[in-house]
Amino acid sequence: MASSSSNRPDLAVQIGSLRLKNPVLTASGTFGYGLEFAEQLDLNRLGGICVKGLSLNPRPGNQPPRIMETPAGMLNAIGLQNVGVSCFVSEYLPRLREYDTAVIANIFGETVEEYAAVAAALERADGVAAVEINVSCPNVSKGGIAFGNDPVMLKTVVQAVRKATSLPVITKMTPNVTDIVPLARAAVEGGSDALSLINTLLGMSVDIETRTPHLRNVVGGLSGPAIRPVALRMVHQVYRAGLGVPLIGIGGISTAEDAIQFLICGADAVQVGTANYIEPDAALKVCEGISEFLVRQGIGSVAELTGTLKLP
Amino acid sequence: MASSSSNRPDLAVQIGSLRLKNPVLTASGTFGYGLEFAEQLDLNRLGGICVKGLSLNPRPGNQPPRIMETPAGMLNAIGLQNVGVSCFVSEYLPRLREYDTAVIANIFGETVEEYAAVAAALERADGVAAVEINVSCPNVSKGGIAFGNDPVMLKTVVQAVRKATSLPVITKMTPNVTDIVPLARAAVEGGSDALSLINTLLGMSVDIETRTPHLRNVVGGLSGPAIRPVALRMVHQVYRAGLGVPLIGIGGISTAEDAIQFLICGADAVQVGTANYIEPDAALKVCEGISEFLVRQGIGSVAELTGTLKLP
Amino acid sequence: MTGKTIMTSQFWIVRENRLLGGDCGRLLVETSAESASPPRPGQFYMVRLGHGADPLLRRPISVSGVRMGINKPGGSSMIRISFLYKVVGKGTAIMARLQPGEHVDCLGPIGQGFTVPDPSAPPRYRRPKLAVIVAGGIGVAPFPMLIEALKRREVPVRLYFGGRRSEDLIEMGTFISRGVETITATEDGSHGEQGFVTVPLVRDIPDLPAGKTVVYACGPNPMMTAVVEICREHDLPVEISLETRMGCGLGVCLGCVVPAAKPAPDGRAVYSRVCTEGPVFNGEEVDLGLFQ
Amino acid sequence: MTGKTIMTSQFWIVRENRLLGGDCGRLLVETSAESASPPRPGQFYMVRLGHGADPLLRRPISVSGVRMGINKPGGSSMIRISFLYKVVGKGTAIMARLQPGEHVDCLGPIGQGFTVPDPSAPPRYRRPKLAVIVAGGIGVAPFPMLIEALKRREVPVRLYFGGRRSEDLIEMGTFISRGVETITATEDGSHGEQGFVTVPLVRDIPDLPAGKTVVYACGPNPMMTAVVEICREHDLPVEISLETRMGCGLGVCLGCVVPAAKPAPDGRAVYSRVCTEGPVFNGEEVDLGLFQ
Ligand SMILES: Cc1cc2nc3c(=O)[nH]c(=O)nc-3n(C[C@H](O)[C@H](O)[C@H](O)COP(=O)(O)OP(=O)(O)OC[C@H]3O[C@@H](n4cnc5c(N)ncnc54)[C@H](O)[C@@H]3O)c2cc1C
Ligand SMILES: Cc1cc2nc3c(=O)[nH]c(=O)nc-3n(C[C@H](O)[C@H](O)[C@H](O)COP(=O)(O)OP(=O)(O)OC[C@H]3O[C@@H](n4cnc5c(N)ncnc54)[C@H](O)[C@@H]3O)c2cc1C
Ligand SMILES: Cc1cc2nc3c(=O)[nH]c(=O)nc-3n(C[C@H](O)[C@H](O)[C@H](O)COP(=O)(O)O)c2cc1C
Ligand SMILES: Cc1cc2nc3c(=O)[nH]c(=O)nc-3n(C[C@H](O)[C@H](O)[C@H](O)COP(=O)(O)O)c2cc1C
Ligand code: FES
Ligand code: FES
Repeated sequence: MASSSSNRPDLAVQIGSLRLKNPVLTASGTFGYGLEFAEQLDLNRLGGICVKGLSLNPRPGNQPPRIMETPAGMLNAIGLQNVGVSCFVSEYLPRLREYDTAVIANIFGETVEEYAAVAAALERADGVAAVEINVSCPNVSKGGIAFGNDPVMLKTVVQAVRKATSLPVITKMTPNVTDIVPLARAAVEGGSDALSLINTLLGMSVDIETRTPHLRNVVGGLSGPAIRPVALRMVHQVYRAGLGVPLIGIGGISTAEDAIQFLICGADAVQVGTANYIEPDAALKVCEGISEFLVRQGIGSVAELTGTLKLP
Repeated sequence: MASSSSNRPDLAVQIGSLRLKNPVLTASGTFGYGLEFAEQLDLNRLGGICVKGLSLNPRPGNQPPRIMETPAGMLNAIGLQNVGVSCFVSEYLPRLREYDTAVIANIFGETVEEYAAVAAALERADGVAAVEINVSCPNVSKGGIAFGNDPVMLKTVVQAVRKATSLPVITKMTPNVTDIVPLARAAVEGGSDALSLINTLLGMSVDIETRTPHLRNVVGGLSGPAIRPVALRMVHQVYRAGLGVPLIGIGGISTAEDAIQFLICGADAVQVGTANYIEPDAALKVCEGISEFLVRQGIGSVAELTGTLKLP
Repeated sequence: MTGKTIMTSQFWIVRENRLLGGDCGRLLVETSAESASPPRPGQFYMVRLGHGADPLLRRPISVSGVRMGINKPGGSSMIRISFLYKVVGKGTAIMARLQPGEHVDCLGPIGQGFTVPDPSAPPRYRRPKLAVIVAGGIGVAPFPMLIEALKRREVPVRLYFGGRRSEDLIEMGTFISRGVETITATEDGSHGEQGFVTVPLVRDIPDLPAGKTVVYACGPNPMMTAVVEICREHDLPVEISLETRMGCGLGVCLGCVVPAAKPAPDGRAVYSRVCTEGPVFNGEEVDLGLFQ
Repeated sequence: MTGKTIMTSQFWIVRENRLLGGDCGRLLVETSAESASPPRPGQFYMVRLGHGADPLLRRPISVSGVRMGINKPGGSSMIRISFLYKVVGKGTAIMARLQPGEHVDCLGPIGQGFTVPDPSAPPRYRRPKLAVIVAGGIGVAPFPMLIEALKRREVPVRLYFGGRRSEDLIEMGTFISRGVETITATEDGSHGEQGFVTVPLVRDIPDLPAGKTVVYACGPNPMMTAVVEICREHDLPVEISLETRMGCGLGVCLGCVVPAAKPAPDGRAVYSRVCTEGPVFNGEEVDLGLFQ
């Protein structure tokens, strides 16, 4: 099990049929389409890139203001602005293909059909390693309840995407739920190959001078270090439920120590989100830190860390 | 409406039949039984004190470690250590009665009957202004689901307390739910005179060197500034649901600005929790800051702020 | 806008941090010229303040000045930039406490700066007879550097500088010593005319060299809206530097947007990122009405 | 433990902050003697570090020394306390960056200190012939002040001081100049005996004045467990100063508890708050086994 500490540890991990060169991805919406960071860091050294959420047609996004800082966190209500899946495939994907890293297409829709259509459009494209389904969006035909809040709706949307693509499917769980385990189970039953968690917590902030919300959308998604304890707890819960699929931990990860906490609780890989804004090479630093930790502890492969939490 | 800015603004608020001299209370579990702070600040200047949660019998609490700091927050799993309701009534209440502030007894139980029994024990005591029901506890006879997570259980426990006491009843909502509105409604239907929200978010943290949870209890409650955006969003949601009961905002309030955000979103009063640990007189500073804000804005009474959020 | 600028995130060493009054200060930071590209007027840096997760995000701060030089002992070349700042919240309060010798992490230079008159610039910026600068309060921050560039190109500069009170009119000494004609206005009348600085601007504008005047503005939004309106009426080209909350400064969070003046063909809004397409925009490009 | 101590939260001004090596430092802070009660040996302060919400909680730091004095110009009396600290995380890293002239918010003095020999003290502490102090690494922090108190009462002191490596043995110069007999041990053998400091302690203990020796210990938990065990065997009274994570330092969060050695009559655990009932406990009072 333990290898000589002078060896470079094995960082590769397996997410279903998808092999990642290392367990550190960048989270959707925090890394653009990847190319924006090409000058800031060597994209080839990333485990993967989850691109900004893609819909069938381009979306302009919400009116500003769209973000606000909060203690150790930030709120956003971007409104899922994106170039649309066709533009992504024709304009961005060819340039992304030049890099040796897994490109994961984060997708969303307002209806089950839209999810399936986006997945189908990606199926035909070259250079997408997996599809990540953002289920934190309101289902417009069901009164605006988020797909991810209801096990039946969630299973339906996952099934639809599953049918539309042969790519590995990752379902990205929303944390705004009473019990994440039945929802995680629904996603797995729907055919999800892996789960990523968590998306943002719903939050709000108000300007007391004008008595208006800091976000034009009133509420927004809370991300950053503030949410890390909640994210870690949910990864722990889902891992303990033993659903038999790989987990990708997300939420407030800024350092290798943060990432390792998720791995120990059962994640096979992690995504770095808001931290990219503060240090453009945060994901690389996290990855290097994990490697150093493994060397220091004499662990040969990062996969050996997953789920090794010692419960009292 | 506006009063001359040289007048002292009216800080009194009405929570059902309970009149508070000002809208700033200290939150349960963060201010002991109040007396511990008597040297640090003038308790008479507080709107009220929510004492540490009381059960029928004394409880030793959880094994340590019980707390851990997180970014802009802290996790706790104290395990509801307390002296028990009889000891509180005989040992602490007489001394608390010497202060001119509202003493609110925070209560909990493992069964509906225990909740009712604690409420009944307080009913006979002198010097308790209201009962606040902590419903974030597992119902031992229902497989350990928290009372506050299920509308039926929640209504039942509120009804039982309501029947056991003639004191104003405040239900303290848990935030670990998909939709807080139906639960708030259940509490009101059960006879709650007011709602306080939020209790802590469930979270977790891990020591990567030992691979053990930082808390012996594995998971714990996240409090502090980190959770403020989530708390504010929930107060906003419940206020907009128009349930017709006063709301008390809790969660990450450290400054007057924080408190005013909650008032604007619909809270009639607020509780200061974790901030008491950092500044023992935090609640008084919040209260003074609210007063200064009212003067600066020419508002005669704090009650005029409640629910004045301007939606775009 | 020539030459490729490389944006870097690195530690700069604080050389001086001087309080200027009116809650404002001037910060000088320095680093090796090999590691950092020189900024252009109107560009900014995302500055990391504090050491923990609160404040979390970097703060956008314009460059006020730049100087290249040689460090005596080693003979290595260095770059020194200055920031003008106003304390308005926790980030800028930390900035005011920085001590010489401390290190501060600045990411930049970022964004599209002002169009500096140049033979290769767009027609109206080729050979202006006068550059009018309109600054409101700390909005003056990018202008010392722009003024340097204008002076170097021998473009006469006139500064309209407004504030709430006289203390808001920082760096007046520098402007005067640089020979910048300066017209001031304060809301409380403690310096210059009483009222908004747009009042003397409107009065003077008919007398400015027609077709040969360019306008640059930075300040609070109502002022910017007024300036753009005035320039439109008098057919003057105006560039405005905008401030919005920024998540990343890298063009990826999409948090900093302003609505473009022209919606998409389908009538839906189009948003421009202030960090990437801005912070300097042509006054006609953006919809300031929608933008709070 | 005589006289009423008032706990206050106030700003102290940093007078000196010196790095000592081994990631340790000594911080001197000062305030007016009117506003602050003097601490007793073994007490601590909850120190606020940073300006935002991260780090959020105050950090418990023992007083290492105290001096009362008169400020020259005004003639006002002042109190100066010193802290010894080791950088282990973000709070202590901020502490290491404090500059003279800065203000630091300290809440205290807090807790039950060491029992200092005194005619009114419990029997075994009335007239000891020797005080043995066992310190592990930064656990030495409260002892300079205890040693002062012991010296004032003419109790001879012997210090057993262990660390991982020689740099961990801070303030050795002070102890030696104070005439404290000091026995050292380091795990890497770079200073004194190689191994744990409990080894020389065990060897020496039979020769100590029986019934007339008192022991004080502060250091990592395994060391404390060993020291309590050793003292139990030799029937020596021992006081230990414990470290647990603290939420408040005010006795209200119940976050800092250790299990008492004796459970309740019904067999359930009883917990003591380290901030209020401690941090100094009689070695027999607490259950160190359960306590990680
Ligand atoms: C391109 C650009 C250039 C700027 N140049 C300067 C400059 O040279 N000097 C200067 O003093 N200020 C400048 N500002 C404004 C400066 O960024 C804010 O004053 C600063 O971010 C406030 O941070 P704070 O923590 O002190 O305030 P807080 O109110 O605590 O900040 C809370 C959040 O709101 C954001 N925020 C608050 N006010 C503003 C604002 N006016 N603009 C953008 N974001 C804001 C903060 O960045 C932070 O994310 C510039 C802004 C932009 C966008
Ligand atoms: C009564 C008492 C007296 C102390 N006296 C001293 C002293 O004089 N000098 C000194 O250097 N240290 C002392 N410590 C330990 C000191 O409090 C911790 O090293 C410090 O809190 C670590 O904070 P950090 O932010 O650097 O580390 P982090 O690891 O980032 O802290 C994270 C959290 O854990 C807590 N924590 C981490 N380590 C400890 C610890 N060993 N004990 C208690 N809480 C901890 C922190 O307070 C914080 O809440 C004392 C502890 C106690 C309880
Ligand atoms: C500005 C912003 C935009 C985001 N956009 C998306 C998105 O398009 N799709 C998605 O699934 N998640 C999106 N997220 C959520 C992140 O991918 C991530 O789940 C979340 O921010 C928590 O991780 P963090 O705390 O590391 O940022 C966005 C987050 C932010 C801050
Ligand atoms: C250490 C600790 C103990 C607490 N104990 C109780 C309790 O006994 N009963 C209760 O209803 N809430 C309890 N709470 C929750 C607080 O009252 C409050 O709802 C929560 O901390 C959020 O507010 P804050 O962010 O201001 O701390 C406790 C919180 C903390 C930090
Ligand atoms: S600040 Fe993130 S896109 Fe402009
Ligand atoms: S630290 Fe809060 S009770 Fe001891």
